[in-house]
Amino acid sequence: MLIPHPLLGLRDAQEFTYLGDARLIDRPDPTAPDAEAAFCDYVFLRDNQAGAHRELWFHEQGDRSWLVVTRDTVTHEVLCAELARDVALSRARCSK
Amino acid sequence: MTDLRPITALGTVTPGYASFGALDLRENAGLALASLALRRGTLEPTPFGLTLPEPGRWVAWQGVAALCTGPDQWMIEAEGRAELDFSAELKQVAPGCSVTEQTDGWVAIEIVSRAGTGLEALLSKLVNIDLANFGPGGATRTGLEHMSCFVIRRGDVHAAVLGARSSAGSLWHALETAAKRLEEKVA
Amino acid sequence: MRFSGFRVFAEAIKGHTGWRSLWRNPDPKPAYDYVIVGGGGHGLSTAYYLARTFRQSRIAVLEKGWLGSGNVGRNTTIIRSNYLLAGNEPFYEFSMKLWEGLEQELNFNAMVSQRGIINLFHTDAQRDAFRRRGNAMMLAGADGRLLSREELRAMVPFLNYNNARFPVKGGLMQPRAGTARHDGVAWGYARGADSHGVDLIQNCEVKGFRVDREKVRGVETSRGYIAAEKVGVAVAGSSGRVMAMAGMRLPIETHVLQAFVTEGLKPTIPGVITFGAGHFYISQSDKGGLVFGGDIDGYNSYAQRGNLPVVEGVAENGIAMMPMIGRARLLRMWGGLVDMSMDGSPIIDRTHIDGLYFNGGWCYGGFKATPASGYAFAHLLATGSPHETARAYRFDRFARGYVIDERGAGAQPNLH
Amino acid sequence: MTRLAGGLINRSQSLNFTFDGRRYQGHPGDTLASALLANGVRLVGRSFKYHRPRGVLSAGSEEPNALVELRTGARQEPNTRATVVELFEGLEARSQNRWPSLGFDALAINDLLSPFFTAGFYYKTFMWPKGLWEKLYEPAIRKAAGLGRLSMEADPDTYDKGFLHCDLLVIGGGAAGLAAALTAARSGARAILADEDFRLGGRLLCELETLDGAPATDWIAALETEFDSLPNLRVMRRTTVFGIYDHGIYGAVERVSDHLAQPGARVRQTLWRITAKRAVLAAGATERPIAFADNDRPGIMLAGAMRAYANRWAACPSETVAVFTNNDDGHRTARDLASKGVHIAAVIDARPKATALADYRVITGGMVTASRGRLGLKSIEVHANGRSEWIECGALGVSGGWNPNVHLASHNCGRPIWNDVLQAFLPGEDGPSGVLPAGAAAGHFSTAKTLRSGAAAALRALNVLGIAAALPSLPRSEESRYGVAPIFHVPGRKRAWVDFQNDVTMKDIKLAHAENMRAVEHLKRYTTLGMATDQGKTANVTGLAVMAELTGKTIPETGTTIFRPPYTPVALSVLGGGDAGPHFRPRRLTPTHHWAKAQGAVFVEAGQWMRAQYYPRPGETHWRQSVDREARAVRSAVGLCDVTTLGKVDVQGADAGEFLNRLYSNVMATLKVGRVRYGLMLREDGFAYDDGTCARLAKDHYVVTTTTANAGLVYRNMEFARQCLWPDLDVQIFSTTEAWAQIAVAGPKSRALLARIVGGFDLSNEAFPFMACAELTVCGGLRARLFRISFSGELAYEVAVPARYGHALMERLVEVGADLGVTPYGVEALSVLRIDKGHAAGPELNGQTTAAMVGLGSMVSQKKDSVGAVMSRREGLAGDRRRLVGLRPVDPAGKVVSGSHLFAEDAPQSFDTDQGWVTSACYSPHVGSMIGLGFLENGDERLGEVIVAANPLEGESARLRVVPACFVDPEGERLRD
Repeated sequence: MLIPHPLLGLRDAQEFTYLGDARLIDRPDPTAPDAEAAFCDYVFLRDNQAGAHRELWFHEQGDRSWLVVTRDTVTHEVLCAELARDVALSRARCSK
Repeated sequence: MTDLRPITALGTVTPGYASFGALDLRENAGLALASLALRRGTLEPTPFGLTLPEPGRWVAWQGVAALCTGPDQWMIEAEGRAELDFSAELKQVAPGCSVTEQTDGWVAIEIVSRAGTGLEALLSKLVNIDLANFGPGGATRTGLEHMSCFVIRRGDVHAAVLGARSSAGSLWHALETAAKRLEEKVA
Repeated sequence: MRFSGFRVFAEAIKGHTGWRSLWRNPDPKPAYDYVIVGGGGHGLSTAYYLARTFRQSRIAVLEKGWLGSGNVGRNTTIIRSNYLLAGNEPFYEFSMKLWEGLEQELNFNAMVSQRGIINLFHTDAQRDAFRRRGNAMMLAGADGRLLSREELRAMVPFLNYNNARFPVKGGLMQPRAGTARHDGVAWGYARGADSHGVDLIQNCEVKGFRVDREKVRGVETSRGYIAAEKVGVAVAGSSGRVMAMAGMRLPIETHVLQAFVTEGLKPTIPGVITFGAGHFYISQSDKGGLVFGGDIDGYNSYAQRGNLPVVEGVAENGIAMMPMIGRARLLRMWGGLVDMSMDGSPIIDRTHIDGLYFNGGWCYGGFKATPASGYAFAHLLATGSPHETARAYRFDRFARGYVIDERGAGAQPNLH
Repeated sequence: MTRLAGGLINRSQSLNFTFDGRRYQGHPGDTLASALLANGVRLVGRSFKYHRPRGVLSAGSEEPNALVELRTGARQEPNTRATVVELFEGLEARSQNRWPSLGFDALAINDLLSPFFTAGFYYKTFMWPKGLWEKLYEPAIRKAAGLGRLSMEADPDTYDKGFLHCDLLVIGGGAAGLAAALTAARSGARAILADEDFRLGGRLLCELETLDGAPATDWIAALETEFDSLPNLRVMRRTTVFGIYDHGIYGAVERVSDHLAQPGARVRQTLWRITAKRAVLAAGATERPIAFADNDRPGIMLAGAMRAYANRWAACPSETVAVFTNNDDGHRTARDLASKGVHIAAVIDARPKATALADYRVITGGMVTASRGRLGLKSIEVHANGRSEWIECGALGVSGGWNPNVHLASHNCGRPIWNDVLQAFLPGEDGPSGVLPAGAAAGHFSTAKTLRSGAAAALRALNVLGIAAALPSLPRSEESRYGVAPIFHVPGRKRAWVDFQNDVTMKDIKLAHAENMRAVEHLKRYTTLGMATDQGKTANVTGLAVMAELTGKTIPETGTTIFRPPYTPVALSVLGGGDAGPHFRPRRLTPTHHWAKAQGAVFVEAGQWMRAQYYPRPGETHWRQSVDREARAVRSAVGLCDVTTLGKVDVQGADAGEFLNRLYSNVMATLKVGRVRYGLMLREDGFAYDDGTCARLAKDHYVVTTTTANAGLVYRNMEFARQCLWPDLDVQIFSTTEAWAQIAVAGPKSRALLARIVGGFDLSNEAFPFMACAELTVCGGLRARLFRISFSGELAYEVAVPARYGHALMERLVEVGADLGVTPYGVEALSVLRIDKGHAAGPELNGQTTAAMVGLGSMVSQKKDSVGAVMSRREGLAGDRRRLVGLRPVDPAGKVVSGSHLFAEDAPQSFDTDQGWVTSACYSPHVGSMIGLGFLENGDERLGEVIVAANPLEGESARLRVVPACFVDPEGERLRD
């Protein structure tokens, strides 16, 4: 597979390490009253879509960027790739 | 100065050198390295007069050079300054940036084709890079025989591979084997 | 029709005119007591034990494609019970015992062959971990042997003992482990279930569940609505897709696992061997092909195929372990969809919907579990309570913190 | 001899070769198959199941019959298709799957017993008595099965791997492929032409038809000259594209030196990973046989292959041949062979009407219904117009029509589409994207159409890529029609072969139908149709057609099985791509590796690292002597150990402290500059996974360490936290593991030793207490970092210098510390020292344990959030009552064995009563006995209790006393001294 790195262009997927569903960016609020349930959902449950799937890839043998790649899990077609940092920042969350 | 004597990444006093047909492999033990990262709110510096390159690129200017290693990150090279505290120098000229000493983290192997050919044939056996888009000034990090390396196209007939210092011997072996096989093919 | 050498002989004499269908092709009835979704190994064995052992009737198996088209049709055929944890080992040993009597019970030769499995170790730490595992196996009534390098060398002299990057120091062996003819297992269970009155319905895809007041009523299928008192889902690889129709998210990701076979060769490898310094396992089929595999490709996928880097990696690992296979040729590579669960262990449990039961999350190792999985699932469906060896395979183990994580890799499916 | 005139062989040179020990001669340009046929050898192999005598069927990579063991010794290559082996001087080949000889094979008895050995018979028998399967039946089956033999020796040849990128990849160098390559090459696009043959031209080489009135080889030669002048085209002969993978990645094998007697210094084969934006699939077509009674005799071959042998290789299996066809193409074989002086006994055309292309006898509406000749064809029975006759012939060319090679176009689980006119499958739409079929692979069978379709496909592909290209002028060529009748088999009661190699006959397919094995996958798996080394290239379509006929369904309704890579079998060696021996993985060496080697150290693998395990001294005959001495030296004097392998990460930025606070379970933000703190990391699921130290060098600068094993993982997780979880924090991280040589200086005399190299730096307890750190210089001005941390429990430091000085620093420390008894120690002693102290390491932090289990529960701060904190409070983790304890044998001479399971004394031993296990064990010279660490149920409340450590795997059991998990200086006074 080839991953269209937003900064480096098409790169072989072999350079990357796969983590999983991009929802892992959305770490729950640990202070919320239902934090434990929210974390259980976050850590263990997956939509596991057949179709367009937003997922995290780490360019481990490249520039060490985490990417959010949207890929069809049925055809393996890659629809888009973004820097995960940009995606995370766009959530406009303040962690402090 | 210390009275301790350093050894090269390949474990000897003199840097490694080998020649196969038109290709020379040379360990560049004098290369000083430091990484530079922008901190939040800092402006991109121009250390030693270098305009820091875009992703995938390498620039050189008067004995120093820089390659982009990631978003807001660069590796700065300084030829022949491994024995100096180069990261301290870099800190001076890159105020407000995070600088990390890297000189001893790497082995740098310079590959030069004396006849002007064979360099791309060699690289095509080692790294999955589209060489048509990797002319002089190209630089990238990729896998090479299970090692993570920077590959820099310093010129038409000159490339460098930077690999982890600890696996310098394995990297040398990989380059040497590939170069040797090219030589045999020509012969 | 009972199979035997005599029957084969008699049919040969009269020109093979007497053989009958191994199973019927029934049309679906409007209603069943039990509907098993999935005509793979686990679904078929579930139906078989429900009918045969638990004496239930009015059972249907609904299969989207052809019988045995699940992972039972594309695996590397290994059977073993060499697990570490209390949640797993007794279950797999139960499965091994069922394998040992399977062919006589089914009157079908599935070529269960107990030629042993050897897991190689390359460091002292690995040896210690294997000793812990081997002892767990012994405690569960399974068998095991810790082999020294010398014992190993006498047994499998063709490994790389001379210039390996990671020298082989020994192995953990389970002599009773081995292989079985995967398709034969599916066909044996199918024939057995059919003969006990189970309707095996092929080309029948489940499109939805009908649920009323938190109780399942039946399934919508490509061949119409079928009412059911209880529905058991055993569709590894498609678990996420199917259970989503019941509104469930699962602790499972679907991944692709590749497997490989070489051209046929005269006897080369005695049993199953696994590499300890990389991902590689190998055995030889009765037909002569070397059957082997390695790591999953590592990304979510519903495409039944993998990519080249894994192929190269597997071959590289194989040659590192046993350099003499280098000139054997790869004949075919294929990919199967596996349910990679969050702790690497399966789930056999009821769901929040009354009457809807789930069996899945088998990762890359469901084949060896085929008998026990079916037995335990049938137990759960018929009695409402989990089988004693499958008590730990609950959905709520994740929320409550009782994961069964053999590898200690945590909640990242592609590391299990 | 059956060598004809003409052909593309070099008669001026002869090549000697042997088959089954007999000597023959051929010429350059021959394949092994053509040379054997030219030498009159028709019998070349035995079938898989019935051991039927077999000859060459095809002239290409689809060959099911002519499989040989090629070469000898470690280079022996089983199952090699004689039809694709280029002849070389001294070639040695042997037939296989026969005993004692090819002519007389004892297992041919199977053929007589074939009534019993029908499809799937083994599922129905061999079940009694139960124990005999492994002992008797299976070994017998395994011995009879299989085909060729591996040498059982390591492959002595070398292999290469490489990467290519291009705009257009042309797969196949026949008419269509050449036209496509020409179109691309002239456009300036980066193109690759890959062809499996050693000579470009494909089917053009096998036909007499002309191009622009001249032999096709003239046109090809001109093209090759032009290709050579165009640097943007890479022509790869002897290169098989074997698989298509996602996003335009093609796997290809180049056979670099297989055509040479010895590869010499060259690699044997190269695996190319080609990334192509588009591909033209010009893979040609494969002829299929027609099934009739005893249609598998040596001498019966595909009509197109017979023509290829005559035209290209000037070889013919017999002086008298017949042809059996259901289409027009079969007549070309008769015409061409007749033109070369071969006697054509008859052309039997199954169609009611047919026109002869030359002067030969045509029997229309005819069928071949039987054949004779045990080891080689003698005669055929022909039935036509209600009459039967026997016709004598030494060879029969059979043409059942042509199947486009849709294989590669059907990778990625694509499904080919049935075409009723051609009676064949064509490439479907759902295969790999970016692949454009052309030529015969796309169902164009005349040379003219093939050329045009190749050029047009290339043009289409280049247009999509925005590359301007023009259609080249193509030579005038034949445009004959191809008509085929849907005849796949001849009705009859005797066995008619569908899959030659696996001995699948019409009867087997009928039996599968009778037993309800009708789905195409069931048919394949039950009968083994298409599962042989040729993957059914000549068999599958016929098999499907027969099943369709039996079920009354159409062929498209019946469907195909899935096409999987590789297109043709590929050696594992080339897939493995080279050196899987000592260079299987990189070897990481520590900065003091060469020094340690000079000292005679024994090394051990730690992941990819090589670490000194221990340093034997003269007179020490057992490793324990060395390790005990080294451990004692640390407890009594001072030891040196290279600990560079621990991961080191530079963490900088305004929010570095806050960042680390969130990663470590304990508080790091409050750490003072110049101090170090031990830290524990949890995974987000609440289990412990790594530990290390955090040193604060400046307000905005930390250096943290990880375990050796997890260095990569921790770094990845830190980047995840930095980029994905908390991108608003100002943090920059870099791995510096390799940059610094770090040496542990441990033992009561460590301060005295270090004082000798640190110049004026104040090492006193007051100035530089336990858990202090500093940047300083050593040995007269060398930049260094000093950490006062201890893994051994003794007064200890770790000193770090730029890696290239590690070697010299070690030398210096040994030199200046001789009077202090300075002793280098390896990882064995390191392990003994840490077990002495009860420090958790890999065996304890194995990913299955909680902070509380390893006695670090109090390190999980309740005041702040950190990764894993929330989930560590789940019932199953919080309630886990297993605790790390120390274990001592009740009998001081007794053993403690890692991996033993722990039980209460006198308790029965089962999973239900299992209370834990021994994680680590060693002999402690300090304690004077073996000691161990282990997890024990309620272990912290059971100190003093005697328990049983059971090791049934090795038949051992030991009584152990539970003690605190610290055997040395429990108060930690030595550390702080």
